[in-house]
Amino acid sequence: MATPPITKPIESPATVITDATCTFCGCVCDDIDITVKDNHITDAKRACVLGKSWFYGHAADDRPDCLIEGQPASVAEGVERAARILTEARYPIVYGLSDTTSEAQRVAVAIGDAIAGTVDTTTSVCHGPSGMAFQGVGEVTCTLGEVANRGDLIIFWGGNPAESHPRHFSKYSLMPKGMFVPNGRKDRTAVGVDVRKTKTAKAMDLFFQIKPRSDFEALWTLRALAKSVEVDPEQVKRDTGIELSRWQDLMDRMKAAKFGVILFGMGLTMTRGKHLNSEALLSLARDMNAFTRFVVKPMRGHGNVTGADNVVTWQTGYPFGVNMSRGYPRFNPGEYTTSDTLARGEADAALLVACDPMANFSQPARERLQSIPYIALDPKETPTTRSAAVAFTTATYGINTPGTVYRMDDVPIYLRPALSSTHPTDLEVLSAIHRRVTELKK
Amino acid sequence: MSSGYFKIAGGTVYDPIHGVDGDVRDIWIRDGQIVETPSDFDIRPDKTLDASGLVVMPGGVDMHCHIAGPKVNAARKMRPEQKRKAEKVVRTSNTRSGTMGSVPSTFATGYKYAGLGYTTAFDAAIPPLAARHVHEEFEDTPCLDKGFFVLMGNNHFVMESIHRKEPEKLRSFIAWLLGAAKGFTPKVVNPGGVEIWKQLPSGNVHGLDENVAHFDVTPRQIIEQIARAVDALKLPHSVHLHANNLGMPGNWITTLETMKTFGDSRGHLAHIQFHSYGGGEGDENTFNSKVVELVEYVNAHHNLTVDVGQVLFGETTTMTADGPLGYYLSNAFKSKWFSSDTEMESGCGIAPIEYRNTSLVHSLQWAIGLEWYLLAKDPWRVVMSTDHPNGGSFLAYPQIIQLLMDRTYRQDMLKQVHPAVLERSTLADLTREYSLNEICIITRSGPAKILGLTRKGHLGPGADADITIYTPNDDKTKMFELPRAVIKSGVVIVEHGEVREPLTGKLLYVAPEYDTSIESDIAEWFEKYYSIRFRNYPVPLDYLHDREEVACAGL
Amino acid sequence: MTERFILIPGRTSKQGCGVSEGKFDRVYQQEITTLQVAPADMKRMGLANGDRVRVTTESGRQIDVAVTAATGDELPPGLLFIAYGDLSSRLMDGETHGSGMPTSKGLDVTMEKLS
Amino acid sequence: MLTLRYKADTTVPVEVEGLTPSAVRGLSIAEIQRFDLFHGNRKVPLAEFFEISGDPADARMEFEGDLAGVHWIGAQMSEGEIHVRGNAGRHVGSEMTGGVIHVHGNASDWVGGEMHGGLIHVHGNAGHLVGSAYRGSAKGMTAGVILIDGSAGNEVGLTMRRGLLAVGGECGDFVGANLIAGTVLVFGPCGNRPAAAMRRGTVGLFGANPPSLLVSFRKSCVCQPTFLRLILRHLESLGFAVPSECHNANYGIYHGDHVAVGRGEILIREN
Repeated sequence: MATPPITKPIESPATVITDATCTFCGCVCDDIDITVKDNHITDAKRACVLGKSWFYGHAADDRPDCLIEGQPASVAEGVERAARILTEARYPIVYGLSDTTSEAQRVAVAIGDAIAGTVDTTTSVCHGPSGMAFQGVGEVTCTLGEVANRGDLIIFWGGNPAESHPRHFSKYSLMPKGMFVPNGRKDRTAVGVDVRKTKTAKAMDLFFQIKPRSDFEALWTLRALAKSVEVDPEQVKRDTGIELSRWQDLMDRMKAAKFGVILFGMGLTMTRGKHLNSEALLSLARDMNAFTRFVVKPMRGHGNVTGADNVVTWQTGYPFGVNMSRGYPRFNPGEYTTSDTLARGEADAALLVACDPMANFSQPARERLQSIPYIALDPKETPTTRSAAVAFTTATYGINTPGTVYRMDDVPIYLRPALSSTHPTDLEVLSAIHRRVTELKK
Repeated sequence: MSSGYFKIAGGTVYDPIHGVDGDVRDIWIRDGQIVETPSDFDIRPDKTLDASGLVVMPGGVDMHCHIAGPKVNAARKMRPEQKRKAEKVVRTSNTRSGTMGSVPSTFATGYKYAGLGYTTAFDAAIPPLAARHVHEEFEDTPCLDKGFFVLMGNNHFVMESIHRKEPEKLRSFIAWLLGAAKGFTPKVVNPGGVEIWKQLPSGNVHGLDENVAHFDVTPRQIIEQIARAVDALKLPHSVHLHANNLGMPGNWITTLETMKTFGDSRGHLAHIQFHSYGGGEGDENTFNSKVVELVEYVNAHHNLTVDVGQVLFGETTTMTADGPLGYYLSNAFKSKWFSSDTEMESGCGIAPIEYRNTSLVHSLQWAIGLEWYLLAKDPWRVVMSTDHPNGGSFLAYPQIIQLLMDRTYRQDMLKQVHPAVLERSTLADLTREYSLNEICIITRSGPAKILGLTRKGHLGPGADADITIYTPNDDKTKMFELPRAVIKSGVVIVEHGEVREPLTGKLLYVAPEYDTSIESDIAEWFEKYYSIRFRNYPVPLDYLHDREEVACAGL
Repeated sequence: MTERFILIPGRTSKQGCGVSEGKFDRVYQQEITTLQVAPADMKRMGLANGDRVRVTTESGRQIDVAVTAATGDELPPGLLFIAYGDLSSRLMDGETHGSGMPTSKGLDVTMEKLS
Repeated sequence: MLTLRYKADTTVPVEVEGLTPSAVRGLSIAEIQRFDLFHGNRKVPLAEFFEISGDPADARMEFEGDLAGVHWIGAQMSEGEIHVRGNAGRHVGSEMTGGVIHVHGNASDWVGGEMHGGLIHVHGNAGHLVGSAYRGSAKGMTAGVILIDGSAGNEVGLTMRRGLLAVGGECGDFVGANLIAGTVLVFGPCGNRPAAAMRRGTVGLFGANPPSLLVSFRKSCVCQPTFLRLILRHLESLGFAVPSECHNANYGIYHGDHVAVGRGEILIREN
């Protein structure tokens, strides 16, 4: 359990912000009561372990607002340097965006347009492949309140919400007493499909511990059973590590459910098969609608990655990996996505907002990023901010700044900040860069 | 010293609300509004636009389109293959880049509507839970004043208060919900049917008097009670209805019954073309037009208005809050399918489709739409729309205008469609040709009046200075495709198709009074079933930028 | 001795908390520099908590990392797990197979005990 | 014949969309030198990146040098012939409707993306998504022939509607996935999940040890299909090296994918 920071001895008045929103993960819980004492968050009622660290970890700090080549500088100097880097580049990228407000995201895409660059978000290394699967076969889904009110068979596939979305069970998928599931957990069957017996798996009624990298074969077995296609039991056991009889039992339960739900994670998108793993799962959910109502939902990771999808889509027409070198948007995952433009050595400058590619990207991509000038906006010091040409320390969205975020089910939620911050907001820094870029490009 | 005046001189003006049918006159503008001609003769306008020989009309008003919000954005995301091949919207010094296809990106939507001379548009179907999403998209949709209709026909609180026969509570809830979302009027889509879809596979209602399980109400009651509540609240625009059984052969019976359900309450029936079909259950070769029977009822009942929802041949993307319809269409066209149910409020379905002039059904849908325009007696109560993009894109309005104004063009097109159209609809015998005055009514003055917007759709003093100037041309498609100039709030925003000034435009919303004691009731229900907190649901005024509250004086 | 395994990087709640507390602080650094190994595999390879091993991918990318036994039966034999961060990223190739997503889970690796 | 020797040294993408035999055929050398290519987000005259010589009238173009970073070579071409004496970048011959392209080195991803006619012959290796549909498309390649002498990556012939595609070496995962119809033949080993969700058409896996097929495919018979003999001879006539043992081998015919329409067939060489 993360421990709250020690409060000052003299009792100064504490203020409480009710129904504040935590933006650490895609649950975007908006029922957090925050206690603030002399500009410190001292309590975050109902926040999970990740939420508490999020609120306590973003206390005020005295780091400089802006560093150029690691040396303190004014924000104005930083903006000037950033604008020059971006306007001189021939293949600049704007990347990240999943942990800032939609208002700031809209300016970041405007910058990408003005510098004829490529705009991409952390979606491309998260549920981007599920977005590509959606573009192939479509998707049957719903908002989380529908799951809470109707879901009676809940399947968690290739994900570990107990550790990545700790309140998902209690707030949305397993525990809530709903209109058509009045007894809550007792009215539901919980099923886990994963390669590890995680904390999530232990909370399930049924657990399918499949062979590593066999998600596609498991989904294909279920798709075959849904269409009553005869399959060879030995091959099913060989391919998935699970007997055909158990898959048949699961399919019978799926057909008998009133409202089936599949919530799936990185196990599908980051493993061999990637977008075609997701496509198999989306197709299964669609097929099931011939028998009963069935929905599916990718468990989005960051607080506003869904907002990034929405903003980039309504402004350019495409969800991520959007190249604007030609003066109009072009889309092609695997070509304009950041893992590729960096690993292939194509990008020659970058604007990185609220993300940490120097920690999470492939080795060739990190080596390229290290070798090109880039600007980083982040409330915290990270490996990315450390080797940035220009690093801005910005206020934290949801803790210091208001704005709009989109939960994993596209529901927009407004942020009510708890603390002021000495640092500029992402929106302010990006707007200044955008103004200067537009002038330089005239 | 600038006089602040802007004069449009010597244009051939059409202003049907003031009975001006092609008179040559000047129009004076100041501070974004149309003003009386100044009595002091030596006042010089700062700027004059010579409109001699040109047609001058109010800015276009699209009262039913799908241009913003969760399902529109999902449809954008879902069609990269169409956007890759469609026209490119290239960035300029003062405009943003964008993409087209059946669902353009937001900036492109604003520029293209303005390029046709449209200055006001209403999105037809928004779940209130997603209102903020629409407000954010509207801010990135330039050149248009905008608003949206709030989905209520399958709202649980609405259905429960109708079941418990509490019309006052229903009225207060509707007023509260419109204020919370900053919307314009209630939108009822396949009432009851979407809720059954949420409960059962391929679930739907098939008639007005079918019971909606768990809520024990009927579609007829939902329509009747909401229509009455809207009239009692004196909202500027009536309830906006997408009737049950859209697209089903033989659905004209439901449509006629639905019209009667309104009694003498005001009612607007959206994309009426999709609801005017004769024929047996799913039996294609009996599919035929029932416009003659339905238009007779509408001609005789002045409380009812319709927009047509014209079908154009070619590829498009259907998107509807009618969840079960989306599933039906995607299976019929074997296409990819998106469906998303919003808790307590509505559903939605998206499916790419193609209308082909070789198909009997599609050709009849096309003909049925034109029949509605040509058989409706009162142009003030039949409105131009393609239910963009369900029947086709708003970019097709100029082509529809030519079909209505030019009989020979219409006859030529008739030769290219499925021959069954000749005996199964009356289109071949209709010789009516619309006048410019009537076109002005169905594309701006009529919808502005139906929406209750007193400062739109006309050129009298006090009107917003939204004006479009066309170069006369026998080829009506060309004439209406490329206006000479488009003026929004007194500023020339488009000339010869080039966007000069991409203004943002303002949000039009209503804030009807209501008995605030209902809020504790709503909060209790809300906290029990919704997945967000009640406090975080309403959109406060300061969330909006440019906005204008449209008063609820009603009629 | 060197044996073949399948490595799965992933999230953990400690790693999530560490992100908020600071990526150069102890909690995060400790979590992303510890490889979880199934108890049976630890025993067979004579590994104890804290011992160091060398993990190498098919394309020759390599990390040296401390090991710890996975709790109970959470991790099946033959599988390795690590909280994703700098070390797991060093093992990722740039190839995304035309999808934009590098293969970061289910990597074929060899593991050998470092003396 | 028009010769274009690539002389630039950049890692920023160079895009030569529109530089096709029919586009240059009627132009003078000076006009060709002014043809706009894109270097990242900058328009650059062709002459800055290529030494241009020869005569374009016969619609034959020769690219020399390492053009691995030059993309859209021959995209949407309808006639004429292009030879790349070296490596080529992405989208070689994308959406072409006619004409011939030879890449004598390796090509990158999307070779012949959504191709509608003509012939592409890569004498080295190709990347992923050879002859594939672009993301979201309901139809991929609709006609034409693609020959890859070396290896190819994943999703070869994805969502192909019609056409002929042959890979001499190995290919990656999901060869012929979502195949609507058409023929994809792989003469080396192939990755997993071949022909997933195939509806009709033919996928030939002639490598030494074929992968196990998805559970929704069923073996029907073993035979020597005559149509295959015709296709193999046709491939040889196009200059594609067909291993001799393939001509009269026995082939296991597997029908599927029964999760989709199930009227497709996978041919696996048995001896």
